[in-house]
Amino acid sequence: MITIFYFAGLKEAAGTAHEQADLAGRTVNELLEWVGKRYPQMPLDAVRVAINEEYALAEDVLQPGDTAALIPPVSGG
Amino acid sequence: MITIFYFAGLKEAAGTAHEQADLAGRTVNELLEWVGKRYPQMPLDAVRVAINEEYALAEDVLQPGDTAALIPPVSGG
Amino acid sequence: MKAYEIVTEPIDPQRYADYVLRPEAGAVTLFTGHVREWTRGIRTLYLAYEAYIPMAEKMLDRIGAEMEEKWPGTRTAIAHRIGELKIGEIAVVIAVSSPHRRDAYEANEYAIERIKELVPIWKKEIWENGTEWIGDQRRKPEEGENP
Amino acid sequence: MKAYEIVTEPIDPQRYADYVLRPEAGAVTLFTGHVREWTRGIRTLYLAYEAYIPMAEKMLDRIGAEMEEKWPGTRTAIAHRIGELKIGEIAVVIAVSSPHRRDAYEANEYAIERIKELVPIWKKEIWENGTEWIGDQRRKPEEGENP
Repeated sequence: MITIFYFAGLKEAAGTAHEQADLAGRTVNELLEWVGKRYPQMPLDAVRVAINEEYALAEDVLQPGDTAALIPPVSGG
Repeated sequence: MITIFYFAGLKEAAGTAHEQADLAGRTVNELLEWVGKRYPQMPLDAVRVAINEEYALAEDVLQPGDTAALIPPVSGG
Repeated sequence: MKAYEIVTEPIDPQRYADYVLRPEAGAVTLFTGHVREWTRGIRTLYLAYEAYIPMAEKMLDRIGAEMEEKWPGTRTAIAHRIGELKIGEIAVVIAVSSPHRRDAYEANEYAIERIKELVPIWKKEIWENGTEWIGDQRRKPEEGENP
Repeated sequence: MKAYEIVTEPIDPQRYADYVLRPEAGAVTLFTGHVREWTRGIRTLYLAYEAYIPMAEKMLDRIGAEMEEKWPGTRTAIAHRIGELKIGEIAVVIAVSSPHRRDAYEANEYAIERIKELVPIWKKEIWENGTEWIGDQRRKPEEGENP
């Protein structure tokens, strides 16, 4: 299992801040496809993914126990 | 008469912060020549002159009652 | 305080300036980002910031490490506040000290640019007639233009 | 306080930051110049600043006017302290607020550059083995190099 975090508008679209899913062994790209099917209204165009608090590449593979955070465009400052 | 102000190292070289001199009608350049003769040790190379608190040009003419300040290279900040 | 932190209480910028000052520092630059009342003609009532806190602090720490590499001899502290902020309140503070002023300006500006690229923090603007997560793809009421 | 002033007492930088903040300002940059202990290997004990006060305040005011023309919408306050200053103490503070951060950085750095060109203030460094009016043509002990 991996844990998925949603923030800002994505959290509102998902209706939850985090959930668990059986996506170990899948890539970051496959994770985004899974999320897009689950929440068709969720705006994923400019979303980056962080695995265990580090920005990840599209081909990076999720390991069991990983935390994957969906990072919409940031607007701090 | 005009009043001449000396600052920083110039004040130490002159031994005074200000003095009066009969230089009305003279130019800024002539003022500097007068000062250079009066205080041969005074370093005047990079000195600017302000008349009545505004930087003046070499050809500007001193008027009676003017205040002329000798401004050595500044080092604020 | 930590040199790189996400906080929930009002920010006292002077604490961060004091933190970076050392006897060899001739210059300190302190940047504060404040909640603006008016942005492109729309009146903001207040802002709400959210962060992915552990990653945000890790990224602030990384920005600080980048700065020390690019401008050796600088020392940096950064804090970003989250939660609800009123008009005029400080959202972010960046303090940089350096022996010479040029580095203190450059490094400070680098920090805010990197924060806006890298750090997982999101701003929601609350107006009289609606709200928006800034940075997302939705449009603002009455304007039809992305920020 | 005045927006452009020469002072003799310790500077509280936050007063100048507060002075320039307005509801439309999203960014405030605060620069403080401090007395450094070490400059090019020479240990400073303390500094003494002298100013041609009325002209210095007039020139600070002029720099502020130049900034408002170059960066419309910015608001500025500047103070320079004179007299004897200890290591770490603040000699100069420049506060600039602006709707957007870029202007606040640029205008602030412009101010310190112009101060160093234009404003009749002089710094005397006091070391263990001598003194020097900085900016003049004399040499430092043990170094033979102009600053």
